[in-house]
Amino acid sequence: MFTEKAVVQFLKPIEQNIYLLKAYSPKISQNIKPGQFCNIKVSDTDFPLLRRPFSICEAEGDCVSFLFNIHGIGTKILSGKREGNEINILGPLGNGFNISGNYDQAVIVAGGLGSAPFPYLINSLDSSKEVLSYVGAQTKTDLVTYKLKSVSISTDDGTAGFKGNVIELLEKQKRLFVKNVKLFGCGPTPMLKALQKFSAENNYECEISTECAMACGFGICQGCPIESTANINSYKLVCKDGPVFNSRDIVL
Amino acid sequence: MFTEKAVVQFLKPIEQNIYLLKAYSPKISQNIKPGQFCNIKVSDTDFPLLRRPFSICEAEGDCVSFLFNIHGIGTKILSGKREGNEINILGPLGNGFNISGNYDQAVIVAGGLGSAPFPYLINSLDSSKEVLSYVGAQTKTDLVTYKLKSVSISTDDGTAGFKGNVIELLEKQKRLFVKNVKLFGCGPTPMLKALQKFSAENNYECEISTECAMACGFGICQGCPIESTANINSYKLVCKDGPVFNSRDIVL
Amino acid sequence: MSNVDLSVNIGKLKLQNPVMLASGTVGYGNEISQFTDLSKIGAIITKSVSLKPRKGNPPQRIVETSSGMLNAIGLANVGVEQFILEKIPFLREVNSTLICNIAASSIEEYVECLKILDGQDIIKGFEINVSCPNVKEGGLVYGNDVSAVGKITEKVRAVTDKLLIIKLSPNTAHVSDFALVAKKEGADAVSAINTLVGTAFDIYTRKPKIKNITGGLSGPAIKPVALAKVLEISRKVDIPIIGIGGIMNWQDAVEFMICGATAVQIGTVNFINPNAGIEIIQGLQEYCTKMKMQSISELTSSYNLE
Amino acid sequence: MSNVDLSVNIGKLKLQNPVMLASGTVGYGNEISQFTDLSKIGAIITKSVSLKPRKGNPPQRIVETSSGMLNAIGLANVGVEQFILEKIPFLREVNSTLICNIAASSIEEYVECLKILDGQDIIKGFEINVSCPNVKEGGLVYGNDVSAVGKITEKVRAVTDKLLIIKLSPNTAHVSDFALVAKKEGADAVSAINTLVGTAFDIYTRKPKIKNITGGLSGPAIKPVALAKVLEISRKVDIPIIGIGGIMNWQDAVEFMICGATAVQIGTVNFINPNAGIEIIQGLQEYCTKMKMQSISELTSSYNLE
Ligand SMILES: Cc1cc2nc3c(=O)[nH]c(=O)nc-3n(C[C@H](O)[C@H](O)[C@H](O)COP(=O)(O)OP(=O)(O)OC[C@H]3O[C@@H](n4cnc5c(N)ncnc54)[C@H](O)[C@@H]3O)c2cc1C
Ligand SMILES: Cc1cc2nc3c(=O)[nH]c(=O)nc-3n(C[C@H](O)[C@H](O)[C@H](O)COP(=O)(O)OP(=O)(O)OC[C@H]3O[C@@H](n4cnc5c(N)ncnc54)[C@H](O)[C@@H]3O)c2cc1C
Ligand SMILES: Cc1cc2nc3c(=O)[nH]c(=O)nc-3n(C[C@H](O)[C@H](O)[C@H](O)COP(=O)(O)O)c2cc1C
Ligand SMILES: Cc1cc2nc3c(=O)[nH]c(=O)nc-3n(C[C@H](O)[C@H](O)[C@H](O)COP(=O)(O)O)c2cc1C
Ligand code: FES
Ligand code: FES
Repeated sequence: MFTEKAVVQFLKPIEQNIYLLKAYSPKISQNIKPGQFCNIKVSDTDFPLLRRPFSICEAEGDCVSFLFNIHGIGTKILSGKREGNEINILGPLGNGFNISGNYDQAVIVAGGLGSAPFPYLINSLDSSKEVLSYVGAQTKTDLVTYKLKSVSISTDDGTAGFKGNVIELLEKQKRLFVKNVKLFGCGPTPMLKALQKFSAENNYECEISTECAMACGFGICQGCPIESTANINSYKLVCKDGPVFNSRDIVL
Repeated sequence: MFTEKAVVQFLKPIEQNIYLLKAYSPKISQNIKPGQFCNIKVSDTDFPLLRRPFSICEAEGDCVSFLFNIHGIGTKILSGKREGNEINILGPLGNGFNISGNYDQAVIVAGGLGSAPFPYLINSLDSSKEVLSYVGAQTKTDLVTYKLKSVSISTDDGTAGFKGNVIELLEKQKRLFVKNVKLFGCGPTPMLKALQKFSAENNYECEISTECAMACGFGICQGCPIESTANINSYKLVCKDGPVFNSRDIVL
Repeated sequence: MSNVDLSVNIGKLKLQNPVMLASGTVGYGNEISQFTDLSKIGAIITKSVSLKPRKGNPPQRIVETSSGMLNAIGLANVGVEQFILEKIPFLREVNSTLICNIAASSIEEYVECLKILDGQDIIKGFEINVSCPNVKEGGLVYGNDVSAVGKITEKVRAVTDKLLIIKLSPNTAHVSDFALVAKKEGADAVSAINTLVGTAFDIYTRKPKIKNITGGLSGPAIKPVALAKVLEISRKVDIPIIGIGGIMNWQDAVEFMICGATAVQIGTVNFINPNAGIEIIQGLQEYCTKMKMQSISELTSSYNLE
Repeated sequence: MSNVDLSVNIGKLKLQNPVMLASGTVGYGNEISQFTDLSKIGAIITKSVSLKPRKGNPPQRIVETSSGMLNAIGLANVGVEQFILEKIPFLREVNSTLICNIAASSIEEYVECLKILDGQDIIKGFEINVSCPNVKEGGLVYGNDVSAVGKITEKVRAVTDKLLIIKLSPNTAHVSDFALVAKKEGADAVSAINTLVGTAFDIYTRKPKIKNITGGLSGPAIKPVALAKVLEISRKVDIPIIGIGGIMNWQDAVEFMICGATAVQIGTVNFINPNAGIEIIQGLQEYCTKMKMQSISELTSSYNLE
C-alpha cells in the first residue's frame, strides 16, 4: 500500500456522463490486482474531506485507469481533471478477485458502472478461459461495456438488448455455461443479492465485489462493516476483507 | 449591486507571483467606479466558504480586471483559473475614490498590491490632471507598477529605487507637489497610517482605501468595523462606508 | 405554476413559506433588498435589537474556518428607539413578515424592549436571543441556564400576545430541556440553533484572530450538529421548531424540516448568495411537486427511523 | 538536524514528541504501519477496548459532511482478552508509546478492564473514554454528568499508577467543570475533544444516513469548537491537556498548543493521509527552529490575549 501523487495522462468521456481517467502511478500500477481498488483524493483542500474509492479498471505499464460517472461533488471535481493535473492515489487496497483456479469459463456479471473492474480482470485471465459478459442497466445510455468480451445486454426498460434485469438474462442463458464456470459480479446491491441467490441455486462458484461508504479504505476506521456468514458476532470489513468476497461468505 | 457569473478571459502573471485576471462581466463593468471592489466566489463548493474582496483594477467595455497575489487558499484557487472558467462576482461594492473636484495633481501612493485600484483611477481622471505615482514595497520583486504613470519607487531593502518606505520618499519629493494636490493611497495599514499623518501635517487632501476581513462585502454582516473620527459611539463599515475614506474621517 | 401549498403556521402566525432570513445576517433589510425580493421571503428576522444602542466589538470581528466562519459582532445595533425611527419605515415598504430579534443583559431589559416594540403593528413576532456567545452579559449566561430561560420566557410572554420564539443555544448538553421550559412558560416556538462557541489563533503572533477571543461558528460546518439538535427537540418536546444552522440550499432546508423543523432560517449563506432565500423557496416547491406533496407542512418531523 | 527539544511530559510520562494518533483512527496499529513509521510518533492511542468484544453498530456507519464526517462505529472492538492476545504482540514490535483507550457501560466495567490491562508493561497509560456519543449505555450518559465523571476517575485512579487521561465530551456547556473534577479525583491529564453529536438525513427516503441515527462529528469542521474547549480548560484548570479535533497539519497542531495543549491527537486526517503524524512532527520542528524556540513545551498556553 502506498500513497502516490499521480499525474493525469488523460480524462475522456467514453459514454455520455461516463469517464475514463488514466494516471501515471507506477508503484500502484505494478502492485495492483484485478478487483482491488484505490482511494483517491480529488482535491488538495479540506473539501471534499475524504478520499473516494474506485476500482482498478486497467493497469498497464506505469499507468492505472479508473472508470467513473458523476455521482456527487467528488466525482464532479474528478471529471474536471485535465492532462498534467495531479491527484493523490492511495492503493492498492483490499482483496481482489481470485482468478487462478480450476474453471474453464469466466462469466462477468455487471450492473451499471459495475463493469469498471472487468477490463483488468479479463486482461489478467489466462487465455485458455472463455469469457462471457452480461451487462445490465436501467436504460440504454447507462450501459457500460468498455473492453468487455462476448457481451450480452439487458435493460430494465428494454431500450437495448433483453428487457429485464441482468440476472433474469443469466437465468435464460445459463444453458451456455459449462459445469466448472466461475461467476464474477459487480454492481448495485439488489443485483448482487439476486446473483448470490442465482449462483447458490445453480451451485456455481461466484465472487462478488461489494460497495459501501468508506472513510479510510484500509482498515483503520471500521466504517465499512459487512455481515459474514461465518461469524455473526463480528463484521467483516469491505475495504480490507473485501471488496471481493466469495458470494457464500457474506450476507447482503 | 449584482451577482454575475463571469467568464474568465485570461489570467496572466504580470510579475513573479502577481496575476492579472480579466473576466467578462458586463453589468459590473458598466457600473463600477475607481476604488470600488468586488467580492468573488473562487469555487462553486462550500470551500472556501466566503467570497474574497478585490479592488477593481480595470474596467474596459464589458470586462473587469483584478490584480492579485497568492496569499492563501482563495487566491491560490483563483490563480488556477483558465480562459473559459466561470467565477461568480458580486459588485460593484463600496464607495470609490472621489475623483472629481478642484485639484490639478493626483498623487498615487501604493504599497505592495495597493497598486491594484490605480490603473482604473488613472484612466478615469480627466486629462488635465497631472499624475505622479509613488510605489513602495519590501523588496524589488514585490513592486507592482502595472499601468501607473510617472512612477517613483522605494524599497525597504534598497533593492530598487529609494531605500526606505514610500512615505519617506514622499517626504523627500513633496517639493514637486502643487498646492491643490490630492493624494490617493492604498496599501498596508502601517503605510496608510503614515500617509494619514503625512497628509495631515502638510494639509493635503487625501483619500485612502482601507482593507479588512469581510464576510458579505455589502453591509449585512457588520463584520468590517472601522473607527470614525466623527462618532466614537459607533463604527463605520469598511465595505459600505468605505473602502475609500477621506483620511481625516477614520482612525486607523 | 404548481399548486403546492408552501405556507406554514408557527403558533398563530401564518407564513407564506417556511424560509426566513436569520438574525444578524440580513441587517434591517435594506442592503440585501438590492439582490433579492424580500416580499417573497417567509419572514425577516432583524439583527438583535437592544434597549440602548451598542457599538459592538472592536475589529477583527470575523474569520473564516473550514466550511464555516466565526463571528463576534457583539450585537452592534442602533437600539430600539433608532430602530423604530430609522429602520421600521423601510421594513414597512418591503412588505415582508417582520420578526424582531431582541437581545438584552437583564430580564428587565428584555421586558422593556418588548413593551416599547409591541405596539408596532408591522412587527409580527419576537425572537428572544438568549444565546449570543459574543457578549459578556446576557447571551450565553442565560442560554446555558434552564431556569433563566424559563424566567425570561415567562416575563416576556406576559407583555406580548404576538408570536414568541425563544432562540436556543447549541452550547449545552440537552437542548430539549430548554425547549421544554420555553414551552412550559408559554413560548409559541423555539429556534435552533444559534452559533457554536469557537476560536482561532494566529500561530505567529499567538493572538486570537478575533479580538473578542472567541466567536460564534456558523455555516455548513455546523449543519450536522444543528440537525441533531432539531431532531432532539422534535423527539422530546411538542413545540414548533425553526431550524437554523448551515443551510446553503433547498436540500438542506428539506433535511431540517424532515428532522422536525416547521420553518427554517438561513444565515451565513446570505453573505455568499444574497438571493439564496428565493432559490431555496423555488427548490422546495419543485421538491414538493416531485414528491407529490400537497403541502410542505407534511414534511415537518416526517423522519423515518424504522 | 536541528536541536529543538520536541519532547513533552504528560504527568509522569515523557513523550518523544507531542503528536499522538487518536483512538479509533489508527486501529491497533498494524494497517497504518504500512504507511508511516509508528516508532517516530509521540504515542498511539488504541481503539476503545471494552471488557467483552463488541460487534459495533450495523452499517451505514459513516457519512461525509462539509469539511467533516460523522461516524457511529459503536465501539466495535475485540474485547480486552483478544486485545492482549492478538493486538499487543504487534504493538510491542512497533516500539511506540502505547496508551490504551477504555470504554465501558458501567463503573465496574472500567475498573475491571483496567485491572486486567494494568499488568501489561507495554501499556504506558490509559485514556478513559467517557464521551462516546454512539453507544446507548456509558458514553455520553457519563460524559455529560460531572459527578459520574468524578466517580469514574476516582475508581480507575485507585487501580492504576500509570498515566491516567480522561477524554472529555464537547457536548456540554462547560467542559472545564469536567476537567476540574477529573483533576480533583486524580487524573493526570484530560484529552479534549471527542466528537460532537450530529446527524444527516436522506431527503428522499427520510431515513438517517447513519443507521444509529446520530453520529459523532470530526474533522476540520470542528476545529474552532475544539480549540475553544481547550482554551477554556487551559484558562480555568491547571491540568495537562491533550488537544484533539480537526487537526490536519502542523499549523493546526501549533494552534492547539498555543491554546493550552501539552500534546495533540490526530484522528480523521489519518484516513486521508496516513503519514500525517510524521509530517506534522517535521512541521513542528521547523516551526520551532524558525521561532527560535529551544523546546516545544514553551508553546503550551503561550496565548497572547493582551
Ligand atoms: C470498493 C469500491 C469501488 C468503487 N469503484 C467505483 C468505480 O470504479 N467507478 C465508480 O464510478 N464508482 C465506484 N465506486 C463508487 C464511488 O466510490 C462513489 O461513486 C463515489 O465515492 C461518489 O463520490 P461523490 O463525491 O461523487 O458522491 P457524493 O454522494 O457527493 O459522496 C458523498 C460521500 O458518500 C460516499 N459515497 C457515495 N456513493 C458511494 C458509493 N456508491 N459507494 C461508496 N461510497 C459512496 C463518498 O465516498 C463520499 O464520502 C466504488 C466504491 C467502492 C466502495
Ligand atoms: C476592499 C478590499 C480590496 C482588496 N483588493 C485586493 C486586490 O485588488 N488585490 C489583492 O491581491 N488583494 C486584495 N485584497 C485582499 C484580498 O481580499 C485578500 O488577499 C484575500 O481575501 C486573501 O484570500 P486567501 O483565501 O488567498 O487568503 P486566506 O488567508 O486563506 O484567507 C482567509 C480569510 O481571510 C480573509 N483575508 C485574508 N487576508 C485578507 C486581507 N488582506 N484583507 C481582507 N481579507 C483578508 C479572506 O477573505 C478569507 O476570509 C482586498 C481586500 C479588501 C478588503
Ligand atoms: C455575522 C453574524 C451575526 C449574527 N448576529 C446574530 C444576532 O444579532 N442575533 C442572533 O440571534 N443571531 C445572530 N447570528 C446567528 C444566526 O442568526 C444563526 O443562528 C447562525 O449564524 C447559524 O445559522 P447559519 O449557519 O445559517 O449562519 C449571527 C450570525 C452571524 C454569522
Ligand atoms: C471513525 C472514528 C472512530 C472513533 N472511535 C473512537 C473510539 O473508539 N474511542 C474514542 O475515545 N474516540 C474515538 N473517536 C474520536 C477521535 O479519537 C477524536 O476524538 C475525534 O475524531 C476528533 O478528532 P479529529 O477531528 O482529528 O478526528 C473516533 C473518531 C472517528 C472519526
Ligand atoms: S473504510 Fe475504514 S475500515 Fe474500511
Ligand atoms: S463585510 Fe459584511 S458588513 Fe462589511
